[in-house]
Amino acid sequence: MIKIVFFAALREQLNCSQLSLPANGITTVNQLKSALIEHQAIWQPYIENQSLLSAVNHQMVNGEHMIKAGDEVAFFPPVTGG
Amino acid sequence: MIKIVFFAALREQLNCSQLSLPANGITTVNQLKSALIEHQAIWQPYIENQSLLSAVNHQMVNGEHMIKAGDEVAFFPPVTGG
Amino acid sequence: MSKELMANNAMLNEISIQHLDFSLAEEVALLEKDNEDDGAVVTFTGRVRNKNQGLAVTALTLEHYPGMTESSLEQIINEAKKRWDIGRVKVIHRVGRLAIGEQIVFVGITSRHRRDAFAANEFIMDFLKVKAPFWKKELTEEGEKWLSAKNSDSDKAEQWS
Amino acid sequence: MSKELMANNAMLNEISIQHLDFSLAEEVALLEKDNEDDGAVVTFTGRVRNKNQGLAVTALTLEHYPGMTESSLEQIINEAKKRWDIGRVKVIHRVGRLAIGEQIVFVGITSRHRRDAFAANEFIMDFLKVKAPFWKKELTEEGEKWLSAKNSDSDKAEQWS
Repeated sequence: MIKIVFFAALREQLNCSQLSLPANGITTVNQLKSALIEHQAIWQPYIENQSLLSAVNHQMVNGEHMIKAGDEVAFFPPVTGG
Repeated sequence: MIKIVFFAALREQLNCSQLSLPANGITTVNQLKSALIEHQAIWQPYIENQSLLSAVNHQMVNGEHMIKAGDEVAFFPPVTGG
Repeated sequence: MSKELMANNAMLNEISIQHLDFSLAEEVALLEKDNEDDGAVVTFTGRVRNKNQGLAVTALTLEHYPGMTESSLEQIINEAKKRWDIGRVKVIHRVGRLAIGEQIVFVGITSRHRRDAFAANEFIMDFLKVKAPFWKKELTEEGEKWLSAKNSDSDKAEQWS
Repeated sequence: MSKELMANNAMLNEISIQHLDFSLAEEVALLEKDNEDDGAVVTFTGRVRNKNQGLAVTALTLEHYPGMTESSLEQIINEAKKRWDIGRVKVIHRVGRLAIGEQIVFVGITSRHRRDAFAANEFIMDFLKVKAPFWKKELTEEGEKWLSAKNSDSDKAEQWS
């Protein structure tokens, strides 16, 4: 399984903070995004938002980054701390 | 008269913190330096020290700066505060 | 305690993500304690402003990504230590609900020469702004609004590369 | 009180040359008091180090040129205000005898955007170092010695021009 977490505005838009999906056939962050849209069609505009950031195991990564079972993948808007 | 003040290492070298000289014929800082050496010949090496700084009425100036009776002229080594 | 353990402890103490407020005086006192080598201390403190993009703000909620927040700040601090000769570092970021004027963030750095502490402090703030997973939601006169990221912040971080 | 008088008072309060120690917390509290516009505060504190040019230092005496000190700091602060969008400023410099670890100098600046406070603070310190008439005499293991000025300090100030 892959653990997926959402934060901030995205968490509210999806009305979901965390879920798990089977790792079967998912090898990149972009493939995981497609799997999320398959899982919930109404998430599409939010998941495809160009400004969305992603992190795998607490490291920011891009869409081609490889993922595997057991990883924690996070999606969130640009950060605004400080 | 011109009021002259010395600070820090220079004050110790000259063993003098303040004196006054008549303004007669002194129109620049460099002329004042010559007058000081005339006043005390043993001051020459200290007054002619190239790194010496000068200020007229609290403003840093160079040797060509004009001075007049009533001015306060200061001589001191490079500053080391902060 | 082994040297390695002490270094680990020091590292853990460099970052604090907390709900509670902090005391500038106490943080600086800790940075200076038994530290006679470093003559310079530079601090940055950020507070909740009463306005943003023209709207009156009455409060702020700060959300973060526990775990990633700490590791991203640790990476930023380590990069600063590589680039400049700095002594001690402390980064505090508050989360949860904050009122106008409350302290949000603190960066404190000691160094032998002031230039290093100034540069490292600004570097850490610039990268915290674009890399550390915090998000602000403002309570304004028009209701709750997630703050949008500013391009100027990305530009500042890019200037260091 | 007239606006002009208030502005004059504010200016006078920006600079303090004093024998007594100061409290970082109190100074920052004053900079932030009734100041909800400025979200950023940057402070620099300089302390007496235990070493200089390899010699152990046990104490320091700071001499200054009363009157010129204040006017040179005022000019430096005014130049910083022209160059950056800053809010409040405080510069404290101590004189007289100081022990190891004691605070010598404080510069505190508030601003809306952090970049201005960082730059103005470093600018003021760089020019204070080369323009303000202070002189340090160190008590070292080899006796009393006037500190010599460092070329690196002139270089730093020149970088701003």
